[in-house]
Amino acid sequence: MVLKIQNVSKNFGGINALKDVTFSINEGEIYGLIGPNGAGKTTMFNLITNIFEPTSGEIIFNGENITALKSYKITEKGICRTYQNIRLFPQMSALKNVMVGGHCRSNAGVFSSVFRTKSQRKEEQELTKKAEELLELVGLLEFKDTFAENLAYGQQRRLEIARALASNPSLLLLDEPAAGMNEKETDSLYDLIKMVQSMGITVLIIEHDMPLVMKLCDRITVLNFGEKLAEGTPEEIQSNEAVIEAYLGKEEEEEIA
Amino acid sequence: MLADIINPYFLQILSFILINILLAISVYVPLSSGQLSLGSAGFMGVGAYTSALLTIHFDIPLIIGILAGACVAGILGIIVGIPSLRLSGVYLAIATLGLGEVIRVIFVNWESLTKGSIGLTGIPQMGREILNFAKGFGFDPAMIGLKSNQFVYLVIVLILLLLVIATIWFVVRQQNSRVGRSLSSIQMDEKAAESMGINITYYKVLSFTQGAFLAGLAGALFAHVMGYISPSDFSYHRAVEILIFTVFGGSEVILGAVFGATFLTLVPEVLRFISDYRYIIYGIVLIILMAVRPQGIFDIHLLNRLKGLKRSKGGVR
Amino acid sequence: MLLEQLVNGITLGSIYAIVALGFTLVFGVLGIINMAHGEIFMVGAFVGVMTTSVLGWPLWLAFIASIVVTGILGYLLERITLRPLRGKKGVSHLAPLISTIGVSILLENLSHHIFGAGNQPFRSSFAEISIEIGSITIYLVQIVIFAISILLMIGLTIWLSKTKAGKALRATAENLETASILGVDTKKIITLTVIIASAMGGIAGILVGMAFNSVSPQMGLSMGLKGLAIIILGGMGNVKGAMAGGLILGLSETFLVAFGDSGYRDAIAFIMIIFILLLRPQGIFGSKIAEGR
Amino acid sequence: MKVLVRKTIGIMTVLMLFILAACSGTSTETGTESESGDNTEQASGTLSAKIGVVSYLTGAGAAYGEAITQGLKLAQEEINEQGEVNIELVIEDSAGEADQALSAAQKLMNDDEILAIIGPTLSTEFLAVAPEADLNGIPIIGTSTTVDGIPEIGDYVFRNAIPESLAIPAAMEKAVERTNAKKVALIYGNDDAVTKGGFEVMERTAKEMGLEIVATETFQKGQSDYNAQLTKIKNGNPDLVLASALYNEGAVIMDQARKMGIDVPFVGGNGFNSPQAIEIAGEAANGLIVGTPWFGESDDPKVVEFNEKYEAKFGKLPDQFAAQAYDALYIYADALKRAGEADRDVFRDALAETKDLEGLLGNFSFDEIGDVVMDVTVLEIKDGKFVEFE
Repeated sequence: MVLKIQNVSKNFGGINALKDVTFSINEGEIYGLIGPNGAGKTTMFNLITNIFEPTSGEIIFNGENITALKSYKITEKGICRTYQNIRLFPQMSALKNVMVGGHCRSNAGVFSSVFRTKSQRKEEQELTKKAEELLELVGLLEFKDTFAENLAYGQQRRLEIARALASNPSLLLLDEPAAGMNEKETDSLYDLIKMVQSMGITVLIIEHDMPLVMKLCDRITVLNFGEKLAEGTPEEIQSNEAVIEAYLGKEEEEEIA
Repeated sequence: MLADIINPYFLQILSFILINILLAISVYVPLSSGQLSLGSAGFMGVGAYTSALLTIHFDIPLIIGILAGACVAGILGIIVGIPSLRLSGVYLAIATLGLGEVIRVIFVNWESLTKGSIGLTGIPQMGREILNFAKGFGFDPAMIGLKSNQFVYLVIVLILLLLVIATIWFVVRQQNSRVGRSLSSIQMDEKAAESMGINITYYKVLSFTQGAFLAGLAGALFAHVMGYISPSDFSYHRAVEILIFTVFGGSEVILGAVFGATFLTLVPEVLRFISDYRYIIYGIVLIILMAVRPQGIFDIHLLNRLKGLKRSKGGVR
Repeated sequence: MLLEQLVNGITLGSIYAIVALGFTLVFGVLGIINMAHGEIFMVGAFVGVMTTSVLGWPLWLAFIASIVVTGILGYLLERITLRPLRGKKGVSHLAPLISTIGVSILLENLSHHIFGAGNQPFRSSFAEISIEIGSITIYLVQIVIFAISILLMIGLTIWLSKTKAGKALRATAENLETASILGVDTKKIITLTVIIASAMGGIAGILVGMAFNSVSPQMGLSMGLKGLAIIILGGMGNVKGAMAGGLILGLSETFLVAFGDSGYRDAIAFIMIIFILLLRPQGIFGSKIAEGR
Repeated sequence: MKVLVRKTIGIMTVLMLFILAACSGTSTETGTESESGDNTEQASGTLSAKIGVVSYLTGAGAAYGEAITQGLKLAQEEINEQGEVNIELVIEDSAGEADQALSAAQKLMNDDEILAIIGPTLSTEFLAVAPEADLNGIPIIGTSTTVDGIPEIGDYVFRNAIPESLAIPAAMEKAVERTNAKKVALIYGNDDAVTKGGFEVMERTAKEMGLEIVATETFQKGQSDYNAQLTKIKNGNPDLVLASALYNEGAVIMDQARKMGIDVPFVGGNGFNSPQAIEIAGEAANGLIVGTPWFGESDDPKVVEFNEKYEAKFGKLPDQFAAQAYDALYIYADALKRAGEADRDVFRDALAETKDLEGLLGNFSFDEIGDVVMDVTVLEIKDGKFVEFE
């Protein structure tokens, strides 16, 4: 078991964003987190990476309680994420963006950086090489000197994944990676995620694109109004009454609106 | 020939330019991690007073005094930097501005130590100390065809130039490394930087402290170039002046800080005939600059274009 | 002596409060620290001096003149220095700060050229009227200043919560984009805000001139810095906080002089905000979490 | 990276060349600034010399520098007309900043033709410049610098401004004599070198005279509300208020004090002595007592003539800064005549021997360290006018 979410709740000024949610992810899985808008999916990501601390409950990663660890420590432990609204470093080249991702796997300090010690030079070389490999993996090697802000939308999404991969995660959190992508791009995203899985990295993904989720995920948890509605394989979820109702109900609402 | 060119007046202006470059960099460094510090004047004062008092009262060598000044300012930077991390943007700017004012008021009021607003006189002058030291070894400036006061100012400029180059070298190298990438990623997106595993507390305090250290260094040097300091040298106006150096030249690149400090120190000297309207022009320039080119004269794009030009020329060659 | 110092403190605090109201209004709506506010205050004071002492206008007319002039300055400030920066790509939050510093340098030195460096006396018979209450003398001006500051605060609160324009302003303050989608003419609202804030600076200027009989080009700087401290004290963008913060600062400065060391008077504002920022960044009365813009 | 460093160094080099070019540009420009550029063609027998002036000509205190340079220009005109010596003034601005004053002075000192320097205006500027001048062996005289310890800087440093340590005790003695004061209160600007220096003299003198100090209050630049300090002073019931303030703030303090009901006389320092004080405070200025070398209303024919000439030339009445600067140039001219040649060292020695020179401000001599020896006139404001204290 890679990640275990145990009875996690989060309360924002009296409103329960998450209520007593429990699920766990096995090694090597692609695990989906779905649910209507406002169900608390991104909040869950924020709790895992400790942008907020949960009001109650525990988050166990590789057998270690990481609930109260600082955000950057969690990344060091091997969890890295992407954001729903892409958060790249806009005025940095694609290559450098990925190299920043490798921050916690390198350790040059001020002294060795300024005096370019042997180990620092070696480390920089390795970091560059690795970053280029990752850029190649996501198909962006030719854009390595382009500022992130000048990349196309789909490219930015892929760059963000490459940046996250640079931190050598054992668990990758993807927040709506297919949002705004066309069909072709989505297809190549599918291949990319599968590739990531084949590298032995566990993936937790939030996604609205249901065909993609069903095709990609090994198991899925459905959240609704902060509560866990269902858990299971794609087939189980697709036939789950409560899930259908939640989604249909939402659709009805939308129709009325 | 050499002796004719070396005019202490030019050298003096040059030494102020060099000190101002250090000050501009002291704003630039924290800014490169997204922290706007208006406390430079205060840190500068701490460095100046520390070094001046140590060298006056304890007769310690200048170099140790100057280093001590910079270090005390740096330590104050750490002390202030850690709690200030909770603040960002304008809050940090105001808090540091306030800190600078508090430091100045302390200088004014702590009379037993600082002599209040009358200031400290008789601070050992850097060039002259070195001259005396060199004379101890039987050196005479006339041996290299210089008058002693030409020698004094030449030495000052050379030392300052060395320090400025070392500082720029330091900052540029740091920038192009893991540390620099972390700083600029924090500047661009603090949250994303943290989730990439960057300890933002450490890096923010680091850059804030480096800024304070540099300002303290510049202040200590200022004290030993001027030979006299008073609290009014470290007022709100100084803080704003330093900020303008950096912002005018371009706050995204170190060249901007260097250029801003150089240009804006020179302009009043060169254009003495408009000195009556100098501040009015300053004000107007700032307004226009922000409206037309808010990132300052130099920015990354301009630099890239300049580099590109060079490269294409190289290609022809 | 305690009572007298209390009166001194409240007078000073009320003036601080009016200055801070202008600051807080602009910050609340635009998220901008208007560094030129102190200098607009100074111009207001000079308009008062010029109209009463030189032109011999009556006081009420001087007030109107001051409001008009500072209002126009506010309009120009918004039009020339703030609007070009808004919504422009790649403009950091530093730009408006520096741009308004530019305006403050310009205004200070311009008035220095026009009016000279020295203090200008503010002669008005109104400032001479006083009342004896027990052992202490209270000047009518002091009462007026206190009353005006309270009225401005109440007026502003009501205006913000009850009127359509006020509601639009609050909506704009909440979220510029949403407000404009909801049909609020945000451009107009912002301009209006800056004009009102500046006019309040003008009122404060003329009141200071009357109360302390001194107007000089340098007065804007220290008042501007104090105003800045107050809005942090009271919570950025918070009207009641500005009022309370102003009074707190006025009283603490006065009592520091009365019972402590007057040499640290100028530092108290900043010592207070440094502590406030560290202990309670949202200010004494603020509820919003301090967030960098 | 290397490109950047190389580029930076390149730019520095270009800028250095630029400075050299630009600065040599300004040094020719100073020629046009000097008033008697065409008088340099000296008639045989007249001794000519260039005198450098550093003055506060732009910024908040520009009024002081303006008065000083006007006083100098008037004196220069008269001296050159008399024909024995010909003086050329080279004027530089310091903007009231110590570092700019030092740059300006450096520019002058480095010009071998400059015989001696007058200024800078503020004590803080002077303290930065004078040691440098002394080391370079160029005589320098302060015309407006009143703090303690100025001529002590070195052999080449002089002053003709009456130090606070002369002016204030004289005024205090007379004031105490008349009012029979026992208790005094002090108020001073603690962030200004002049007012701080004045305060130290006041405090010392009060203690020497055995006066009880009931309150010591400070204020800072840019303050406009002095009520808190004054309330405290009023509570101490002093017989006399000693106010070390420049006239700008001082006048406002008096105005607020009178409103509050503090009716006792005020004793001020040099910086308080200005007709502007009356202008600002009006009736409230009555009862101000100051010690000064300069009494503008005096019927001394020299003063009357100076007033007339000054007003004709500059359209306003002179103040003490103009008068002291005027005298300073006469002191220089006198020393130059006695020196007989425009050599800095010879000139210094002649200057140091100045004795009983009859100037605008009275009978003038230097003591052995180069400080002023002079009688102080005590003035008071009565019915809106400065009159001699009786």
